[in-house]
Amino acid sequence: MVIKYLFYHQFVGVDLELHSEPLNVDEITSKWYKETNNLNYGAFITFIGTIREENGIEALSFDIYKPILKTWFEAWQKRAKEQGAIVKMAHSIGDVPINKSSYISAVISPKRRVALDLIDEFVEDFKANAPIWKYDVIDGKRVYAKDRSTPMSGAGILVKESN
Amino acid sequence: MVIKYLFYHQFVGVDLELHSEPLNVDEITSKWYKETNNLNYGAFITFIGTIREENGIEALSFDIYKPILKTWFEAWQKRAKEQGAIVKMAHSIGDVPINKSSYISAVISPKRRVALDLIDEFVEDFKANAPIWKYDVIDGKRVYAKDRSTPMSGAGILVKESN
Amino acid sequence: MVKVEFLGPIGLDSIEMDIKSLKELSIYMKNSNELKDWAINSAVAVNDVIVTDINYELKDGDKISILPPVCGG
Amino acid sequence: MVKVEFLGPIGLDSIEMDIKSLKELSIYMKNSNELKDWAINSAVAVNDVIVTDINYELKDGDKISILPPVCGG
Repeated sequence: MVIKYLFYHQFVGVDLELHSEPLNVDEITSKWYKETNNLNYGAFITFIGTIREENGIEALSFDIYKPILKTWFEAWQKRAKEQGAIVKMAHSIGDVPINKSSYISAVISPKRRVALDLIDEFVEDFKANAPIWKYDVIDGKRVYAKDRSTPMSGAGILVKESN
Repeated sequence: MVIKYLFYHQFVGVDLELHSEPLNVDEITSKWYKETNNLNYGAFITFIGTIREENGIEALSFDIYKPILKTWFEAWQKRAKEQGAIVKMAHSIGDVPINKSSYISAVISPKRRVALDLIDEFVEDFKANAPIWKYDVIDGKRVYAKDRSTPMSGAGILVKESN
Repeated sequence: MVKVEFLGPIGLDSIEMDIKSLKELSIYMKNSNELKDWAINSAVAVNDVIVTDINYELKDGDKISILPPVCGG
Repeated sequence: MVKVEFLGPIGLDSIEMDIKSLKELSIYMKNSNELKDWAINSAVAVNDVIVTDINYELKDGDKISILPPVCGG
């Protein structure tokens, strides 16, 4: 299955946006800060992921399955809300060259402790369970980053013995 | 002791800057991201502290003792460096009104785990040990935020029985 | 009939299958040279909800998604 | 002679004292109505380095800083 990505910024849900190009870090973080600036939150944390030069790659490339990303993100919105916090996320689809950003997440909360705990849990769960697949781009070819990928929660169901 | 603050941005050390006004969040975070963008770090985390409306205050105000802030920060630089990471910090001196930012810190590291751990430890140690004093500004008057303040590590030495 | 989508790096087109349970899908994938390795480490969603019970019964028109190991960011 | 600075909210001017140890400073502060409460919860630096030994001996020209409870951010 070959997927062709058009140039777009798509809001999959409130506070979840996908971009068909590398992320504009200044623009996105500035927008998020402004959006929440008058809501009386004291702590605003952003995590920005940038493509590193490693193993001779020229870029990384990403596939995303949007329906389940949306469900996953909405569960996080609910969890954040229960603690009085907001989560936000942006991710690129397709190729992102070295030194460009592919991923930004943010947690905004009234006080620092909730924000510090949530950013850690949010980013780690993102790595483990967001339905996003990463490929090394070497000599223009996409190679699935199998060794760095993690089976999602619930993986292996198809080879389990049934009860 | 009345301290008059002139308008300035002062670099107390590399990656530690003090401002005589509220922090310009976009400008500072954008500058930090650019400064480190080509150094092949994968994770960039910022913590932004914003003044909340609380207890009828119109602003918070800060005193800083620079020599010990510098020493404290340099110890953190060393600790971060041992883990291949960089720390950065900006803080305001004097009054910062509601909804403006007084404090930004950042951790930049090759991979996410170090950055997530360090931002937590760095911010918590900042709250506990950075020589900064906070005042509520109510009706133009500065009132020491005694109840929210924490004795520094080593506090109480003057009332300890000697061995 | 249900539709089965193979996401991300699996790189196969969707197929339509006449199956009533995930067990039948499991048997199909374990017997396919192209799919048996993916069966081991993939999660499964039915109508975009992750399913963890192999005895889950399928209904006509269900969309099944096979989700191989992930790595966002 | 040493110089003693009272930082932040203590709000007192620096003083010069003829003392040889932090113990003597401790006695002075505990006997001052304005300073006795600060003695309980303040940290102490000599020449901008936090000191945790009350037996620390002072030298002529040392700068002592009294650091009350902090709250940055």
